[in-house]
Amino acid sequence: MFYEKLKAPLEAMLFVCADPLPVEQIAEILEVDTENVAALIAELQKDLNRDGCGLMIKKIANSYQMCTKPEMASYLEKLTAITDKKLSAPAMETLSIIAFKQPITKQEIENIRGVRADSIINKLLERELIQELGRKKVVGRPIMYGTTNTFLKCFGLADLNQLPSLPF
Amino acid sequence: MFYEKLKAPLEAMLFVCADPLPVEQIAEILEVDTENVAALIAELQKDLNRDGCGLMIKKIANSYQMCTKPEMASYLEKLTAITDKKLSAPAMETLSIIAFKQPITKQEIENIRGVRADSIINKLLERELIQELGRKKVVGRPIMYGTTNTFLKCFGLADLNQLPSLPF
Amino acid sequence: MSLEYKVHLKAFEGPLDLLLHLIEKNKIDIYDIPVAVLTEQYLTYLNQFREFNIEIASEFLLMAAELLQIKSRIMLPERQHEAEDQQEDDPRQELVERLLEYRRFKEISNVLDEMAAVQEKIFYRESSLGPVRYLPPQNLDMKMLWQAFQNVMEGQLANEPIKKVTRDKFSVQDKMLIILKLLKDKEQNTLPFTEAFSDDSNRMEMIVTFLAMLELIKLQRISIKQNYSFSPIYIFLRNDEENVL
Repeated sequence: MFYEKLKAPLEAMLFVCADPLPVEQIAEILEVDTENVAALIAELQKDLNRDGCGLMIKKIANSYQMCTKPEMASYLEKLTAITDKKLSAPAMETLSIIAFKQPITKQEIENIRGVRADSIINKLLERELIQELGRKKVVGRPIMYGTTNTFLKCFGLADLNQLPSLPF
Repeated sequence: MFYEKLKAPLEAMLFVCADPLPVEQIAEILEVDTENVAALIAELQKDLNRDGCGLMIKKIANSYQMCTKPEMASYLEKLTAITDKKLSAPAMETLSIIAFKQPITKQEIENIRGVRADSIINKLLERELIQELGRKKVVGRPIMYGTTNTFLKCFGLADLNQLPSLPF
Repeated sequence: MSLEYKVHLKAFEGPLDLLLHLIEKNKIDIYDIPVAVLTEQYLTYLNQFREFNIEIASEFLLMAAELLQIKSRIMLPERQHEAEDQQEDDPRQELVERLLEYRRFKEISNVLDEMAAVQEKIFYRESSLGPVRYLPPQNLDMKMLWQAFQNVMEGQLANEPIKKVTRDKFSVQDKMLIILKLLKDKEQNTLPFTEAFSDDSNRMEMIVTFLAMLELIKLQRISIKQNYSFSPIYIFLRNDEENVL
């Protein structure tokens, strides 16, 4: 193909452009017809299909977008995942209050610990150790919190009955 | 290589992550040693070197980043609105003094250039080309400046050892 | 005069920049500068600045003064041979060194400029990473949870107003009398703040002592003085009135 040498620029364009790139725009920049763009994309797609390559081209409506192959997902998830090495003492205390006293409201937690609990509750929610359990039927209808299945898994419990019973 | 199949995930990771990706993080996610990462990068680089490909991998400090080949610039300039990011001659002079003499204080820079350096230093700080490196243990405890990783990236340097040597 | 000329004048970053320009223009050997000629040309430039109403930065004037000084030192007759061994330093030495160093960085900045131009041809992507996700924490066990809960419960018990033996051991009233007695026994009726607390006092006793002090201040029986931040604090007895307790 006379336009074979345009494959590299096309790849670079698709790489740089985070949004889908319309065929017309590609054709204009590469100074070819839109049919040629389709052929070029097919060529590029073929290159990317080979085993050692983690990228592919997606067609969306009349546009093309470069993205990663679906098989790469498990690696890419790790790029944004944060695993806490341990929970801070205040977080652990708050979690224990929720575990043993659930369902419990933020106000009730704060009454027990004597300090504000907002940021710790958010942190525990983010880590999926606690969840909202509806609202308490009192004035203000505050949210009640309880533990999650992730919580059980993290502490090696089959269910909440396996929590030690309270001594008082 | 036993880890040949990790080339595709590596490529996908570099694609997705816009910022330079530290070797350690790559090694951790791919579950290989850092030396293996270097070998994998070399393999991937070889793949990308072929003609029909518009991408390449750059080493910045101890990290890798995917980017387009310089030859693609003319096409990509049409794609993106390029804002003029060129440094003025005085800014470039000041930056080169800092690059070669770091850590260096404002006063020392002014002694070399013979003019005040405040506004240029602020500009370079704003563009994250330089950073504060603590204070010099002399009277007045003046702030010392040095270059950043952004500086390395802007000048295509893997590390400071790659700076051209000073003339005479 | 054309506008370009004006711009050209303005283009000099500083006195060293202007001097280098003159040296290059006149093909002067930087290691053997004819200071008289250079000074004259430099001053001519400054005058041109003035003609165009360009504000002359103080650095330019400072350099003019330096040049004139070097010139005068060269023109002075050679000193009498009082210290014959001591080779007189060339008065131009320091200026030459500054010019050379400045020129080095001017040259290197051109190299860096070219390097940056190459990099400007390289394009990057915006990140398409998803938001940060937190995976379930590791290394958790029941014991930690149980321990944390007990800590909470103990803390809560301590907060509750339950009768504790130590509580009644010290009363504010008693402590007030003790402090007053301490002060009266002291010279000038003055006591360093820290000495009001006995060494073996527990937390409760310290709190009671402190409350007693506050009470005495309120009753204007004692005063507190500190000369400056972090200096020792002194308590002293106020004598304006005989005590009534």
